[in-house]
Amino acid sequence: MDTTIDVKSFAPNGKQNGYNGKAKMINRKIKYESELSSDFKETIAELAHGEKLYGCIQCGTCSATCPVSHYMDYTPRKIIQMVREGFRDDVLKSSTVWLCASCYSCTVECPKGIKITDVMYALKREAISAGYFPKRFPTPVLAENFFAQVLNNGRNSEGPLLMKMYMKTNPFNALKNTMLAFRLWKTGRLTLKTEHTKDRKSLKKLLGSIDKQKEALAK
Amino acid sequence: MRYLYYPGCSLKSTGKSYEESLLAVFKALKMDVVEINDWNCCGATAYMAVDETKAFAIAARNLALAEEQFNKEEEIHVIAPCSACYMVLLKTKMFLEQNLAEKGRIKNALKESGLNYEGKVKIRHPLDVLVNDIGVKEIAKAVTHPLKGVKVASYYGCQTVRPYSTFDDQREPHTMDDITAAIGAESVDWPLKTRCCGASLTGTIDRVGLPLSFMILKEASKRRADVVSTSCPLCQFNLECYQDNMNKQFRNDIHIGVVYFSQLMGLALGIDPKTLGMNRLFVPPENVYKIMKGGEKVYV
Amino acid sequence: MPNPEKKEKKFEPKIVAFFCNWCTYTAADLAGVSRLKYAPNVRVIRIMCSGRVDPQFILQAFASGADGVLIGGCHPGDCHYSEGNYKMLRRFRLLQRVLKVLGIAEERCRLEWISASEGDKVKTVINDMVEKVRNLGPLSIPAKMSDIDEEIKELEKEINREEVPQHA
Amino acid sequence: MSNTNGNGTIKGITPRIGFYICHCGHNIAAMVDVEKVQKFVASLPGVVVSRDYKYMCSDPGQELVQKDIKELKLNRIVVASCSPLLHEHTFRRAVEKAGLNPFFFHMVNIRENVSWVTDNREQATAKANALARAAIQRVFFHKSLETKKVPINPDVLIVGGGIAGIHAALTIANAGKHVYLVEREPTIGGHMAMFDKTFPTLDCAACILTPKMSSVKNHPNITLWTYSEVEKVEGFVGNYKVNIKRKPRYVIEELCVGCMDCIDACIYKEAKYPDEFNQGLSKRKPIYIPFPQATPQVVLFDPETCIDFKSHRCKKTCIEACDRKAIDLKQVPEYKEINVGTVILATGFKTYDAEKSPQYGYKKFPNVFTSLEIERIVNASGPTNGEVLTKEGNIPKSVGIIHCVGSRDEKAHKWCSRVCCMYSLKLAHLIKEHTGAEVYNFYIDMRTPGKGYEEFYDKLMNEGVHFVRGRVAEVTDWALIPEEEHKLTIRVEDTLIGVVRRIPVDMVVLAVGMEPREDAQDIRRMFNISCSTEGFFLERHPKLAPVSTFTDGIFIAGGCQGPRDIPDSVAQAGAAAAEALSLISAGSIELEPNTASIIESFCSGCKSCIPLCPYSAISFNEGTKKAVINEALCKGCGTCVAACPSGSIIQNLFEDEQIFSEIDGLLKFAGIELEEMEVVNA
Repeated sequence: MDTTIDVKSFAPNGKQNGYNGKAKMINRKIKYESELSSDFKETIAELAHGEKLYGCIQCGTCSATCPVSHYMDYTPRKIIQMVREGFRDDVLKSSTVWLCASCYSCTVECPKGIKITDVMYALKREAISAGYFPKRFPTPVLAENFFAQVLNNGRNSEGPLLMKMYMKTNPFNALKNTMLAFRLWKTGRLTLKTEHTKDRKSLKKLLGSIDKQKEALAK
Repeated sequence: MRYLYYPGCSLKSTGKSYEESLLAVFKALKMDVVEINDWNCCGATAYMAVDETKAFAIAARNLALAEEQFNKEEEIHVIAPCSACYMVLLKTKMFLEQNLAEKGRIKNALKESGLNYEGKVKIRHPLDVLVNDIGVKEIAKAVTHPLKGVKVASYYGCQTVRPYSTFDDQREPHTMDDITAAIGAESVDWPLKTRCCGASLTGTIDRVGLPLSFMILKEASKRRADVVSTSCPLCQFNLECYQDNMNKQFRNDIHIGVVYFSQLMGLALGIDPKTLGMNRLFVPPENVYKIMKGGEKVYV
Repeated sequence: MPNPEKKEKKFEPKIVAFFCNWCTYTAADLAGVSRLKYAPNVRVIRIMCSGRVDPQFILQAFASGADGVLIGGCHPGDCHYSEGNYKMLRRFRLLQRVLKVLGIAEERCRLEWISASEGDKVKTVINDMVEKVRNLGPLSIPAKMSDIDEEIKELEKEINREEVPQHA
Repeated sequence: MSNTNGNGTIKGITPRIGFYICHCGHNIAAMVDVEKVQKFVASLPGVVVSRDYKYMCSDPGQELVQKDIKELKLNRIVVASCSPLLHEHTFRRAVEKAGLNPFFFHMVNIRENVSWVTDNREQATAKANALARAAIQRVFFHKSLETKKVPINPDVLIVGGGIAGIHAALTIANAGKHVYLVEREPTIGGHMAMFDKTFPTLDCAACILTPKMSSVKNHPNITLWTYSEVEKVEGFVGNYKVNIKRKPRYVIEELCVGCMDCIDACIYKEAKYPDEFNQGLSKRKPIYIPFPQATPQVVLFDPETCIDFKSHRCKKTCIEACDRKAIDLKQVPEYKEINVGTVILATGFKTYDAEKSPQYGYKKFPNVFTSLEIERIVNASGPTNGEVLTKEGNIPKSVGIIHCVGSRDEKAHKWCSRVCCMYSLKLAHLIKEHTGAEVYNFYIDMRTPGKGYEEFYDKLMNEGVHFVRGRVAEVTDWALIPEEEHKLTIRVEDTLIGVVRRIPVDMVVLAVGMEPREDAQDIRRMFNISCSTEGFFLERHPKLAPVSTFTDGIFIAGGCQGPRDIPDSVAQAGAAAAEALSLISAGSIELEPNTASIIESFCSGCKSCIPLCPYSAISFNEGTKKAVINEALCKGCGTCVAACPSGSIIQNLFEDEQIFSEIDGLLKFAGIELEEMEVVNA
């Protein structure tokens, strides 16, 4: 939907009245109704347990109270409006949901009682199941690995978990943090041993049963 | 009253000194606290991002284990010191109360793994228990080495007071400051008590997470705090262990002790620093030690 | 001449409601003006005050085939006539015991305080009550009464039969 | 228990019923099959004619009924249309005009109770059928009744002396009727007296208000009781008995001329107690006058702070200073009892307590003010003589005005307070005028509906005031950059740009919303009226009876009914005055004849009804050993009727037989259930 036109193509020598062709692009932005998913808002409202998001007055309290909104490609307020209006792909591809640190400031401050953090969780799940999350973006990788580890061991082991995440996303980062890991190990705050519960079968059964019930429900 | 204790994964690794100091303080205050048998991970925030029902199920397993262990009690009080665990367990309990269909599914699944969940569990944060059950007066009575002159910046972080807990004000919490006062120290009035430390972002996307931690420490030292007191293992980890990275990245010289509130309590109760896990700190709270020995504090 | 097709439908309880003129009836009007949709099973009788509700009205409603009776009055302390709603509450408590003895489930007779501004409460109370009464199933006292009537007739016949030889 | 027999004759009366069902345009007809109901009712015993019509309440609709009454000799009329609370009177009058006693009429509510609340046409039609059938069965038992007329006492009580109460009082007094104006505070004037200018014309509030205040004081038809409170109200429309407590000022009002010599003479040379009128921003003495134009011009004592009340050891220099001997430190409360026919409640509103929104730092940071405080600060007779200064005494270089504080927020109040956008614009203008500061307005939505309001907004934009669309998350002293040091930083998303901004300012103004007064619930109970869910007094109809209440003779005006600005309050006050005057002019009011009476022959003399009556209308005749109901006192609640063990009390319009037949009709008719009847009729 966005077509990017290089300014250079308009100017014979790549320059146009002080316009630096390299830095400035003209972006065409338009959205056609047919590109939108009309049922997206219902899907998310159901996943996030609340239709309150329909009542958003776009006041921006969430964005202003968010500690990381200035890094997001869409502020949380915009995300709510985009969800309401069915901008499914743009929302699921955005960095916003992965930057949310779940600090719940927005949820507490929202004057309309929208559980914005839960909306973000719903969007994270939706993005993972739609395969939309950025491949080398650490947050979803961490989430997935964490999930797998708890599924297998019942507990999470911070050392091995972080190692895996760094290896999968940015091996350079792991090297950068070697010093930190060493100090943690020295103060007895890090083991590379895997933690686990004694009765691992019970947890497997529990999660297996959830799967079975979900399948039955789907049928 | 008897309490069950749910440590969570962090208190067994990076947050080891939180567990050590907290248990020592409980013991000093003569509280009856037992760890939940064979508990599992609460699921934290990451699990919620992948599968909600499963996230609630694994968290509910811990609640069921608590009921099994204290099956004779009318009301079971579970202390969850890690903010994330506390919030997740609380959320699970509330969610199951409101969504009966989901509760049914999870109860079925628990039954298949040989457990049952009735809903008798109350999730308590140690701050809640210490201030509301034990009381600041009792704590003050037990103090042998008051931390007179120590300026403490109480840092509650996000999930201790938000969004489900009701034991403290969500915007202007005061329980940790109450404890600070009870142990003879002085609270710093600052606006970042519940500002996010960056949580998992500090480890994953440090470009975003690190500045958040840095701003908190900078404000605390600007307001002349001798030490930052926390109630969350992740906050403590982010604020303390990344100080070198911060100083490198922001060309600064931040050097401020970040300890658990239970460690400060332990010092005031006269517990040996090693028992409190003070030796595990990267940045020992020098000013606190100096003041306790009657010396002059130094600001870097 | 019951229509066999209609019998197969979901059971639709019949609920008679007594709403006081000043609070609950006005609230029901407000629900209407606000276009709140709720279950059509409740039929309202307007009275001036919930204090006017005679326990006989409730019993008569059950006897005439109602599956539930709902009484709506002003909140305590808000009665247009000072305390008609208290008087109703006292009577209601007594009546509930009687209904228990008669084998009529507690959920079938309900007293609710709904003020003039609580249009949405009219909706939630009615929907909730209809759902609960639907789960309880039909009360059908008239049918039971006619069964009893039949039984009594049969008994009378038997008695008469037994008595006949004695007189003969 | 069916009361009909085969041919529809009861106890020898042969009812001839006319039934009319209204389409109400599409309002009813879209959800109820009116033709089906009409045909169904036609088949019921006793029904002579059954018709459906587009608008029954219209003149042709009413004429239809009247024609049928005359031509078909109808003696019972049932109309199925909207709520009886809306049109019962209309139809009763129509029936009466046609020569039939109006109480042979009954109304079925198939709009508010059926078509508007049901989304299934078949079920809605069945419900309408049942309700219609119940009404047909009910009217069999209707009787001819006479209405009772009660005279209206022409005196009026007005509670609250703000702009609404003042305007209503003057309107009624100018019409030649007597008004008692009761005000709780020591002076009339209310919130308006505190304002500096009024929007959008920027008239000086005091200049337009004080002439009205003194007219109230000097009007021969107005009895003004300030520093007084209503304690008890009894009676009903036309004749209310009201008890009023006049709190002691410790100054004899009739003697005091307001020279204020006593204030100068007070042994406190410096004023040291927070001045209520100036929102605590200035100080007053224990003996004071609220503000220079206070009406009446009478000083008063604050016993909480006066030394003599605390220790009885003051030199009482004030008493010596008063040459009119007006000071009486032994004054006690005075109690008045008055009789009035109508009441206007204009008890006003309260501003939202900004401390309940801690994120804005009110009371935490000294330079965060509420809008009411700023009104006083910009006022030339205010605490700073009109100079806008920070607490440090500097002229602010930048000021942030935060809209919607306590409004549009589920944690505070859900409603829009209607006036804040406009007064924020006004304050922005005044602050800019006084200081030349950069002024920022932080708004969620700008609401300027009113004559000249949008033009005012336009003017402000051209004056260079900043408008940032976004709700402020936080006011903080947390400085991130040197420019923010020693300032208050406002953190907000500029939602029109989509960027979070941090704006350092010297002064913050919180545009607090309007909420009900704390004691609104007590007042409501005292006057037997209702409140809406928000806690404001509830009007009888939001559109058609905006100043009436459900209690006849009690009217409401101004901020007590909901957030509103001065012009709207004045308009409402005028409307309330006109409503009261119209009752007074009529001289009397007709009451519903729904009173109770005793059938002596049935009464067993058990006396159980006597304590039940809240109006003491029931007494016991020791001679006959029977209870007696005084119909003049009976208000028609029917509580005694329901409690009478011998069934000897009947309530007109709600007789046992009428209700029993209605119950019966709702469920079955002559022993036949509705579904079966439909099959029979099909």
